[in-house]
Amino acid sequence: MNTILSISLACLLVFCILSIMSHSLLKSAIFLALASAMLGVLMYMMGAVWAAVIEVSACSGLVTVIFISAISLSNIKKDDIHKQYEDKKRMRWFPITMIVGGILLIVIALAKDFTLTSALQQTTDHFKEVFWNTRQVDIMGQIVTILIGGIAVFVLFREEQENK
Amino acid sequence: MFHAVSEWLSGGVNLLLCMVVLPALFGVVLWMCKKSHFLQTLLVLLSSLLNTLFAFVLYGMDDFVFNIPLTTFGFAYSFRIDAFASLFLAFTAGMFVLISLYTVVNLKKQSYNGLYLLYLYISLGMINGALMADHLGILLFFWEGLLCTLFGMLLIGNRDHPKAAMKALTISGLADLLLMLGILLTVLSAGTGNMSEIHALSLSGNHIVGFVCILLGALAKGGCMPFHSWIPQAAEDAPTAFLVGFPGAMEKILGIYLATRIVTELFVFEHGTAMSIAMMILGTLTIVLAVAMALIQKDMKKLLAYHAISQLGYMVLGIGTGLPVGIMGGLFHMMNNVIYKSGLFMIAGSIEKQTGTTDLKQLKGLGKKMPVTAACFLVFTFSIAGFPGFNGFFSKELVFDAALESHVIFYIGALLGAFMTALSFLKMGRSLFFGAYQVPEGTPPLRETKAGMLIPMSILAVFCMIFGLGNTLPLDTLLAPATGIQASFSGWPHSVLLVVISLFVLLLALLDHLYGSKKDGSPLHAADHIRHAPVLKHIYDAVEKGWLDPYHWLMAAMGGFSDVCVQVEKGIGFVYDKAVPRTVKRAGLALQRLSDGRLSHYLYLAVGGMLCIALLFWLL
Amino acid sequence: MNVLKYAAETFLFVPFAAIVINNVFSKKMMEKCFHLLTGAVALSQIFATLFCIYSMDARGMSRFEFFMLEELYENDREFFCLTPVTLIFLLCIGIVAFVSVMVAKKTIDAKKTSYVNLLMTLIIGMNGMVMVNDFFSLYVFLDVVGLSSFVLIAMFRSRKSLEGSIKYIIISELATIFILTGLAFLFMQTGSLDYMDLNSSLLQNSSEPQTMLLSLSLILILSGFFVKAGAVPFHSWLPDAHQSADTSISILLSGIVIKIAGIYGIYVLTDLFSGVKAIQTALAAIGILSIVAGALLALCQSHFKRMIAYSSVSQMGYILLALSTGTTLGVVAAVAHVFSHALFKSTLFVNAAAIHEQAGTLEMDEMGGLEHRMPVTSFSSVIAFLSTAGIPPLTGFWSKLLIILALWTAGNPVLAGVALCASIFTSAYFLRMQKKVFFGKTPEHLASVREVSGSIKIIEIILTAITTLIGILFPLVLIFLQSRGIL
Amino acid sequence: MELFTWETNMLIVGFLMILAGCYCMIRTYHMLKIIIGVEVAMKAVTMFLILAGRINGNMDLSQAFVVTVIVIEVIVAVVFAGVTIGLYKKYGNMDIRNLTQLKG
Repeated sequence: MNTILSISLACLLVFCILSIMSHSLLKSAIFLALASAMLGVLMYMMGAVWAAVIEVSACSGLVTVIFISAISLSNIKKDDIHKQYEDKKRMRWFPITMIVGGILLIVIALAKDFTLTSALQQTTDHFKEVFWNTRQVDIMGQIVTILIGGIAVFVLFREEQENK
Repeated sequence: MFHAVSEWLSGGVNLLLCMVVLPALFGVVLWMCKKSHFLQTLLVLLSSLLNTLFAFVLYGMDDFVFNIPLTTFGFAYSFRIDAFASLFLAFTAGMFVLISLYTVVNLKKQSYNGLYLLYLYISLGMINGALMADHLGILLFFWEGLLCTLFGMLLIGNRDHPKAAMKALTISGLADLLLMLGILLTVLSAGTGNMSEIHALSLSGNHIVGFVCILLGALAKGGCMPFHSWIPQAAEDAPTAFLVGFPGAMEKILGIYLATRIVTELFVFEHGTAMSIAMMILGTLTIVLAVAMALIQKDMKKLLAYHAISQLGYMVLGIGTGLPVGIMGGLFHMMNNVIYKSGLFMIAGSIEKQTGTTDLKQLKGLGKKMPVTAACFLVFTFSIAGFPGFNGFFSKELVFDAALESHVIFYIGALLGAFMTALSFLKMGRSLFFGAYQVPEGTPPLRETKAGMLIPMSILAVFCMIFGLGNTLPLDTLLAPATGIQASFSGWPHSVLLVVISLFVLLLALLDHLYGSKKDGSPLHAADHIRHAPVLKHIYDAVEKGWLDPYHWLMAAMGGFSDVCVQVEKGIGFVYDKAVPRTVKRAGLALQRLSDGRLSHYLYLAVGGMLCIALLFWLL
Repeated sequence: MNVLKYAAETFLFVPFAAIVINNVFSKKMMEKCFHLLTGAVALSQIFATLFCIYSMDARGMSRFEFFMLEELYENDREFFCLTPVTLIFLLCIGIVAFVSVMVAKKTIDAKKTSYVNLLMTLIIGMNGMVMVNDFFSLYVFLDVVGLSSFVLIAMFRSRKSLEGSIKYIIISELATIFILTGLAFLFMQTGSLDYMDLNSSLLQNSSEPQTMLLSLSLILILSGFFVKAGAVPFHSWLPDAHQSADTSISILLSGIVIKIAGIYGIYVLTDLFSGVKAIQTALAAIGILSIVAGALLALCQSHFKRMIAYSSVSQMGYILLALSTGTTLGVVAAVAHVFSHALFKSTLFVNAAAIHEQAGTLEMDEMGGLEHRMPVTSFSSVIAFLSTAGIPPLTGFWSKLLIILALWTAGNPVLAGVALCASIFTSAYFLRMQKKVFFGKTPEHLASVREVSGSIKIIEIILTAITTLIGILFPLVLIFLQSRGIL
Repeated sequence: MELFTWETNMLIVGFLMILAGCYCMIRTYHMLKIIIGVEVAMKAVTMFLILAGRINGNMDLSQAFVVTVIVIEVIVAVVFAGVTIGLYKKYGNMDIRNLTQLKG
């Protein structure tokens, strides 16, 4: 189990970094979706089945669709994007930052003798009761959030009457 | 009916509340009937006399303390009447009758007279409240309230360029902040805010800061030196009626009241301590610097405004000695100054009313057309210059006495002030009322001041003389029981030498003035024949070149001195007008550069802030 | 108990019902009477709050826990809780929402139904945020508030409003990341995010890695809420967003949203971790920084609304300073200042709306001499300014006094002094505003300006009256506080 | 190797992802790229929540949290895309450097 976990963790990190480093927005979005899928695998391995399903379907699916539709709305040539946004120049220090940050974190973990371990007993089979009984407030918040999403689509995406 | 009224009057508490609330109510009524001048005058007389009646009834009562049963966190709504406060109340009420009468007549036909009277009456309520307050917090409340009305009155005449109002608000606001701080410190260290329960705190440690802060706040209200610069500005901008009422009278009363209270009652303030010397230095500086500024003014109102500051110096000097004679002299000088200074401002106001200007260069020889005004002016001038027999003389002698007892340098400073006061008033009086008649072109034929304004002036002039020759009345009958000082200071000064020196100074001033006016070619040519005498002619020629001219020397020295004073004044003005705002502006612009609309900078700021908090957590 | 429960439930159900009504009936009809619907919701909130205050006081309860939909599920946990602090926040929400509606009647011409929907979701979010009993639910409602605000700002799709909105979204997302990471670490150590569990379990676990993660989570949560509250140096989004939105929305944002989203979260945090010294120090430092920097920045602005927005930053500093004491008096002072700030800040924004309606501009350099042309606006702005600067007897004076007292009694006289001195800056920027807008000469293009009429004028008068009246009656509140032993 | 359990590794990777996301938010100019940075950081946050549930043994609750967080994330993406497209219509591109009208 540890092997699969470690591999998918590494994949997650790599996909995230790739999605930030890649100069094409489309590639970025796809790498993000892949990272999301990796996170789903990770969650599944850790026993969070429901969360994994939602993660894969909502984040990996829905968000990617939103991104791609937004990207396709702004169809500018690839070269122009490179010139205009100076991505290469701006991201020059990114790998170094990541490496330095990683080393720093490992050093801190070593210096502080920091270690985390999972609890021995895991309760993973009452998700429905927990979600529907004790998190009702969150569900109410979700409903309102989705409502706002609907209103936002209505307000922000609709063409204005005057323009026609 | 009569019984019921007297019964009601004898309950001091009712009176107390009336004196705070009624003026405000009357003010509103006056504001309402701003259309009818007659009604207004009648109401003003009625209300101010009623106020005086209340004040006098309170003056006749014994001491008492009264708490409104609304107490929160050691903050009692408590008032008290004792001999000292009730004397000040009665004096304020008496002065207010004259001032309000003068104001209502002077402001006739002005568009803002209703609003001005409203402010004036609310101020009266505030002043009464401040004088009656026992808890220092209550005092502060009324004190701040007065600042608000002051701001309103300054704003009223000149809304488009409210420079004086802004200046007054900044400076007085600063001073009131000091006062607030001082009161907080005092209340905390004394454990109570009631003045009747604070007795003679020793001047050490925490107390010193509290004392200095309260003292500065109190003196700033009177217009003491570092906090004075709004008064001359107000002389340019504000209605003259405001000058009569506030820099002339009410603020002096209030400032000196609080200063005396803390010096004599709340703290142990002894002669010869560092605090006393500091206060005396402050007083002397105020005297000399302000009067030197006054000497070079060419506008009557501005000149008087500087004198109003300078005269406060005498009171501060007198009270600062910490000696009975000094305190008595300071208080007596306050009363006298209020009388003659508001009188002088009244004269300035009526001249402005008649001729439309107070510029001394444009006004000459008004004496024949306005004889009564001129006579009043003469009396006030003699008083302020300290001519023997008038009230200013006696109070100044007391202050001189006290100053000399402390150190000769203060005495010399005070004498210098007296000299320059006499000089400037000789200059103003002679050019204003004597000589050839001259007014600005287009002025209607000059008439005597209106009766409504003349009456208050004349009454004040009469009081100048009564308080002068009959000085047993103010000193022994009024002030001695109020302050509890046993020794009698009435009658002629006991030290003949001091009187002679004072007279000598006056004489010197007169001579200097005569000499100067002749030199500048003013109307008097009495000494011309000496100028052309056969032998003296050559000497005079030499002198006229300035070789042996003490006047030249003096004037050059004076000029240099005045220049220094101007520089000091400019420096103070610079700090208030330029330095502070510029620093603030620069800091603001620097911060503005940080939020330049770039999102990445916003994010940098936020992440940086998070790291700073992390650092803070790590450090603790 | 039942009546109280129903009253408490209206806080969430009434806005829901309003959304349903708004979308069920025909759009034309709703556009005509949108202000009636929203005004009714706001008023019902105000009255329900007053009723809850009254009945809780009559029964001597200091907290009332309730649980919606209890018929559906069996549960031993109460999800919502009303306390005096909560109720004051709810009252502020009601008042500010009412003001916003009155202004919106004049200023909003299009998209009225969307405005109503979003306002209702915003109210649900804020009400939920102050009532919930669980840190994660607080985060959920925080995001409801945030999302409603984003859409409200961007609603009219002008360049400026979209710009303000996108800046707000991105910085808010940063805050969300901070807060959620912090919550995850908190959850890692406690196994629950319920306030009660947090309170009881955190004091026991104190081994080395746990405390490191704990302080990390505190830093992150605190920073996140600082962003939401717009404290310096996290403030940069605030003036942009508040300036660019429609004035009726700026009233909501500046009057209440930053307080609910930021200050209330910080209040919960300080309440749960009252023993942590570092939080208090951080609050005091950020508070002083906000007061001074906000005032300095306000002094340099030329746009009326932007200046008021920076003034909000400065006033948030005062509230943070009050919370930094960690005493009951400090909390009372903070809540009092929240209330008075809601009053005077809405007054100032209403003035902005009036000026924008009548003069057509909000650039202060183009204005002048409006005092005679708009007397009511001028007068109410003077009252609001005096209240902000802390002049007695207005509301602002008392709340500032309480803050200074709280600082003093908590042993921080230096901070009290600084807070006092910073009032000078407050006066300075408001005097500058008064001088530029209301005094001086009237430029020619403003010669025909008249006083605003209708709802804006009415609400100006009402707000001014409330500010004065509560200021005069405030000693009663002090007496009440003393009788409870707080003072 | 006892020190670096997979939980610790996950924590480190999560921090690195947040670092990468913040870097992307700050250093890129394209608005969609910025929201990709946000999403990356949010991935790390969801991972942290699950990890927290794993560590304290209360996986049900953490799953419930994660589901809510994901829903909110989606809605944020929708609103962001709406605003971005609005800006694209006004300016013709998605450059964040255009947005300096509000400043000072």
